[in-house]
Amino acid sequence: MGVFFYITAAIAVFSTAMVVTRFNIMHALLYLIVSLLSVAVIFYLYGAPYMASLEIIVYAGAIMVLIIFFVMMLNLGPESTRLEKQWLKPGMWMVPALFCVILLGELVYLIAQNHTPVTGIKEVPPKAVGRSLFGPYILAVELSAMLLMAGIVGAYHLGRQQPKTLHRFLQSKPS
Amino acid sequence: MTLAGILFVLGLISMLIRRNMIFMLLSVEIMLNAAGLAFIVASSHWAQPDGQVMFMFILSMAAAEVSVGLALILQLYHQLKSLDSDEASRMKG
Amino acid sequence: MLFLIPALPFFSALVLILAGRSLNKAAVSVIACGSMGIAAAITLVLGLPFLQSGEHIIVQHLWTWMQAGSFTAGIDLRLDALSLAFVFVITFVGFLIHVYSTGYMAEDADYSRFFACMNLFVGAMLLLVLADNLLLLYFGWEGVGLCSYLLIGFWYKDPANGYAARKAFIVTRVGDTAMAIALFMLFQYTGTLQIQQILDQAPQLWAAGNSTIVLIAFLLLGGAVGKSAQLPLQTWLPDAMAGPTPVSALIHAATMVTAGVYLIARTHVLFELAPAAQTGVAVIGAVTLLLAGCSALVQTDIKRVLAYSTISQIGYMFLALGVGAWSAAIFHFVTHAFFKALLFMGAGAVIVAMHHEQDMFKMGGLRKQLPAVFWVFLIGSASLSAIPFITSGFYSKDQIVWLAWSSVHGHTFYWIAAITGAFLTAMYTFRMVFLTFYGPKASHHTPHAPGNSMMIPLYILALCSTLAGFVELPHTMGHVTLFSDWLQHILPAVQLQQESTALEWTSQLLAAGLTFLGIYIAWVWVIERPDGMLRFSQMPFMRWLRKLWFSGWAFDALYDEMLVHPFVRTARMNRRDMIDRIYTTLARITEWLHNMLARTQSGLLRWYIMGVVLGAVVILSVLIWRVYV
Amino acid sequence: MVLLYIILIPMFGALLSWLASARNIALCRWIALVSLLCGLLLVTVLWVSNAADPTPAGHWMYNWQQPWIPHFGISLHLAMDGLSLVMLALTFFLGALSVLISWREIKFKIGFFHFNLLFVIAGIAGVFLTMDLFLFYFFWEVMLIPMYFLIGIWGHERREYAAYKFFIFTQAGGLLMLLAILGLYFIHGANTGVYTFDYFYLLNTPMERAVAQWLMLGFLVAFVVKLPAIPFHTWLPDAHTEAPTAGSVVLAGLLLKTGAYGILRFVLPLFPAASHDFAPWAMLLGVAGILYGGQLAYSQPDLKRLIAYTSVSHMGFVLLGAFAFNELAYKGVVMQMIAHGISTGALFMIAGALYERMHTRELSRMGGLWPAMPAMGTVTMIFVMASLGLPGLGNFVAEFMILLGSWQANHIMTILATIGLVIATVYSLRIMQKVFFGQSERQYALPDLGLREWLIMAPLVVVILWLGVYPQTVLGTITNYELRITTFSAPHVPQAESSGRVVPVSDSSFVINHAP
Repeated sequence: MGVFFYITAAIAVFSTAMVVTRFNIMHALLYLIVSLLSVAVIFYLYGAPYMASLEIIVYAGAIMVLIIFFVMMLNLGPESTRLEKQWLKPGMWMVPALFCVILLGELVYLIAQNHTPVTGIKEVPPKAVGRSLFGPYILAVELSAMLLMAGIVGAYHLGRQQPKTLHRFLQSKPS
Repeated sequence: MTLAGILFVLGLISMLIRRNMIFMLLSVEIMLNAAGLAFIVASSHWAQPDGQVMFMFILSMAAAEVSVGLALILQLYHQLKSLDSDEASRMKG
Repeated sequence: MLFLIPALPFFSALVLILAGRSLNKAAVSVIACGSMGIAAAITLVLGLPFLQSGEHIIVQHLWTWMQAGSFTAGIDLRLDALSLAFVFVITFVGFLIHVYSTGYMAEDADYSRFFACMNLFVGAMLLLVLADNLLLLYFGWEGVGLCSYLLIGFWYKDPANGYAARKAFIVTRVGDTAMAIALFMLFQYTGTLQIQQILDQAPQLWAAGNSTIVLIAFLLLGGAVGKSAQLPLQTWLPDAMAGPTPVSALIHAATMVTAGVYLIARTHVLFELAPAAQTGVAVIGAVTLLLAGCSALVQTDIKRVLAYSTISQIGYMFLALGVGAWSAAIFHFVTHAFFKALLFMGAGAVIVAMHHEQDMFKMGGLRKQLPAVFWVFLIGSASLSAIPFITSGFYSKDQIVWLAWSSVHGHTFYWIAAITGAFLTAMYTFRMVFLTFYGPKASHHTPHAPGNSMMIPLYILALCSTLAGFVELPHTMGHVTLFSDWLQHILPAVQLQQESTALEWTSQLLAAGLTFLGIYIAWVWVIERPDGMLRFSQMPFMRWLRKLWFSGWAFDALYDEMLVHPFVRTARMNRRDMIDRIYTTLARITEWLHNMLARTQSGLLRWYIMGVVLGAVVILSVLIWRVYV
Repeated sequence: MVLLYIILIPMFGALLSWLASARNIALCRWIALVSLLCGLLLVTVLWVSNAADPTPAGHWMYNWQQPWIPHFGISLHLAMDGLSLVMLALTFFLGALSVLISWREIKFKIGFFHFNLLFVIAGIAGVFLTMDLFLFYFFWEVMLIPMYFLIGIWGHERREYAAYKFFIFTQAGGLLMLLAILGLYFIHGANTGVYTFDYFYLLNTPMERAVAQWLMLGFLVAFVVKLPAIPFHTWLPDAHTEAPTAGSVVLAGLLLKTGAYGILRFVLPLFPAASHDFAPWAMLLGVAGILYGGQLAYSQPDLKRLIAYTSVSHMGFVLLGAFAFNELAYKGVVMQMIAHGISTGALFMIAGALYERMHTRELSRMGGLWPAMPAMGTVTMIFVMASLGLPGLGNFVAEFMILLGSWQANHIMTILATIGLVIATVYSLRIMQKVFFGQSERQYALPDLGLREWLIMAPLVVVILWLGVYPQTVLGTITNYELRITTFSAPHVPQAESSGRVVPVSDSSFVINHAP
């Protein structure tokens, strides 16, 4: 079981790294999908099959596709990659990378502190998830529904091409 | 768990480096995903469904967030004709 | 009745100030001279009972001026023999000077303002002399200082006069502060400022030579020195000649400068208790005597010569006070008032005649043009240089010279100083006379003789300066001591070391000889061989000496350098008020902080995320450090 | 009740004159003038009636008590004794004159100007009367704000800067004082269980030395800022140069006195022991003020700034005298407050008149004005001589008594202060020399003192001479206060007086720990 885990973990890390370094947006998106899938597999390994499926359906499927469509809509073309190259000077990397590594070091240090044996993976059937979802968390579910509804309305409203100006100071008309 | 940490940090790095807003959005996605992973590992560890319930919420939140984020980026793109986050610095102190 | 004496001049001054400009010249002079004349008349009337017995005293309390807890100071006047002498001189000479100045200031525009200030001055001086408590004396003291400021700076158009007036006021004010501190100490110990009570309590409170009484006496001496232009504070008198001549005659010859002498004479008990202070007075007197004498030798301006001679004559008075010859000092004051006022007014007549020309070298040969002025001037200078037997100056100065040596506190050094002083006085007086009246006629325009309103006072004063001498004859000549036993009850008689008349004869002869020698040298210097003297004075050492003496022994430069310049420089440097800068810098710091903060909001998204990350890192590291280490 | 009228008259006058200004300007000015004059009349009536049968030492002439917020023990407690009576007379006198002086000078928003002016005077009258610390702070603020407007709106070039500076300085001081008041309030409450702001109760609050030290410092800072002592004086020159003539007369004449009054009324009696320890420092501060203020006055190119620094120097004497703790210096301090108020007020009026004529305050551009304006010259001469302490004028009597009193307390300080007198001569004569004597390079036909100006100057000259020659009237009225300082004995709470003039103090205090 450990072997699978390490393989998928390696894939996930590699694909996220690729996402971070790619210049072209589409490549990065695709790598991201790969990384999501590998995470889904890990979910499954950790005894959360329901979550794995959800991850694939919602996350990889819906959100990623949405972003891809969005990018295609903007049809940035090659010049965006050139722009990207121009922005990603190696010099830029140093400072943030340094801090993130420190952060990582601390996280790892914390996790390693109370390290318990990894073997205790217990299966959590979707039925248990469902029961608790509508048990104590009923209110949270309603809230997330509200959140989604807000998201939709917001997306719709912002996305519309209003002819008139949005704000006093945003004079220029949207194309 | 360490994997979640690594993923999260990678997302963070990309967030810091990238000037393109879409990439920032992507890195937010990565970070969310890493957080979700951490939750799932924890729930599996204590055999409690809560972790997974939490992941459910993260998913829903991520979805809503992406939709609104993209709409905003669309608007900004129309205003500034570019996706560079430095352009949008009119809120200077 | 007594309060009328000071009240009259004050009242007329008030009238002149208020209605001054509307009255014409004649009315103004009538008011001014009238008030002085009546005051003189009242003094004579009040003075009569004093003639038989010296100890007659008139005291008058007007109203309580200040009353706070234990301290009470009333406006109360006291006339006794000593103050009568002063009041008589002030009113009599003052009246003559007023009459003289009606002529002298005839064509001046601010006629009424001049007389207002003159009357104010005489009023303040009378108050000073008649005051029974030290606070009222201080009132007169400062009032006199004010009027001298007003009168010296009378011709205010020329800023130099303004500067001289300010200098006079400030230097005398320094003396006044010393006196004020003496007043505080006296009040602290005796609980009152009434002069009589202080003089009674003083012997019990302090034994002779006790440190506090010596300090008090020295502080009083400081006040007297300031006002009478003695050694440390004498720089203002020569510059005070910037005022009109009647002012110099009244203030700088007859009355104000002798206020110091009056103060010391009035508080003689304190000085007797503090022998150190008394010797201090004598030393100051002797040294000033010599300094002023030398400086007078080289002056070119006729009034400055007289100014320095005044300083040296007051030096004589201080010397007399120092050696305990109280009545001699007062006698010298009386005679000096007469002939010095005469000399100043004579000089004024000459200046008016020469159309305001004050430089002696530009005058000459006035003997023939102004015979009357010449004769009067001659009498004055004769009594100044103490020509024996005929002039009053001889009797008063000779008495001081003799007592300087023979009195208990006397000392040969004082005698030598007095003798050389007499010699110097004779020399510079007759140098002045010869320069102005003898020699070739230097000035081109014809001098017009002064009107009789100026001449009459001159004649009267000439008469007085000759007759006044016979009131007090020395032992060798009939030993008439009318004046001193008149002052007997107020001022103790001088104790002599030994009574030998032979010694007295020798000192008198020596003094007379030196005076004639001085006159002869002056004759040679000016008339006989002026070119010889010129060569003599060109020698390098002589030129340096001449320059030193001319500037009044460089005291002016000394004080400027020591006191005036640092004060002015620091003041100018500090114009913008350093402490203000503290607050403005405070304001600037807050502004700078504000800018720093503003810069952090750069609007760049990535900087904000960086901030978040940094925060996270810091918190985590703290957590780890706290929990696990 | 008569005390309440004294405060209310200027307030109503203020409102009335503001309303009247809508109709016509002259009416508004006359109302302001009349209200102040009848205030002055009231105070003189009180003075004369008191002079007739002087109250025994240690008692208060009038006392009026009205519970305001009983819950906290705050009461409208107004009382008047010799000190406050004299100060009120000065307030109304200078107030009336300042209205007169601004007859032609203020051109715009005249109603509001008079409103502010009268409110300041009401505030000052309140400050001099209150016996309740809370009310004292209230009037302290009431006095401050209109003054800020006076400087800020009708001032000269840099008025905003000066107004801000003035406000911040005094406000900071005031806040410290508020802390001290509250501290005192709670300590008193804690020790004696009686929570009250009343002055008489707070007088003998037992507290240990360190606490007393701090509370005293809190009070002292507020008054030292107001009475410009050295480290906190920099607001004064700016405020004076920028304020309109009436403003700077009220500022110099009255506001500085509230500082000195505060010290005499609150700092010394409330914290006798602490102020005794602090005395040498305070005297040092005073003497430093005299010398430093004097030197700065000498170097100022601007006439009003010069006069401002002279008042810093004069107020140094007040500080010196206040902390000399003897009855002589105390009376000298009160005299100094009055004489300085009049002489500096007059000097400011003259400076204002000069500014009106020549539109400049630069000394270098003035000179040789005597031929053009002999009358103003003589009046300035009188007040310049007063400011340098010439005997026969008010200031000398005050300064002499202060120095005489402080000699008992501390020799060195007094010697330094007397040296200050010489510096006073230097800068005062500089005014005369620079403005009136000397050469005048420009020939300008300047009108001499007009009738209105004579109407202002004549009473001032008369009062300064009267103070100089016969100060006994003033010295007489302030007898009944000194008993407290020298003997540190707390004033016995005024019992019921026969003639009903002094109302018995009702026990308005309220004990918090148990509800009534």
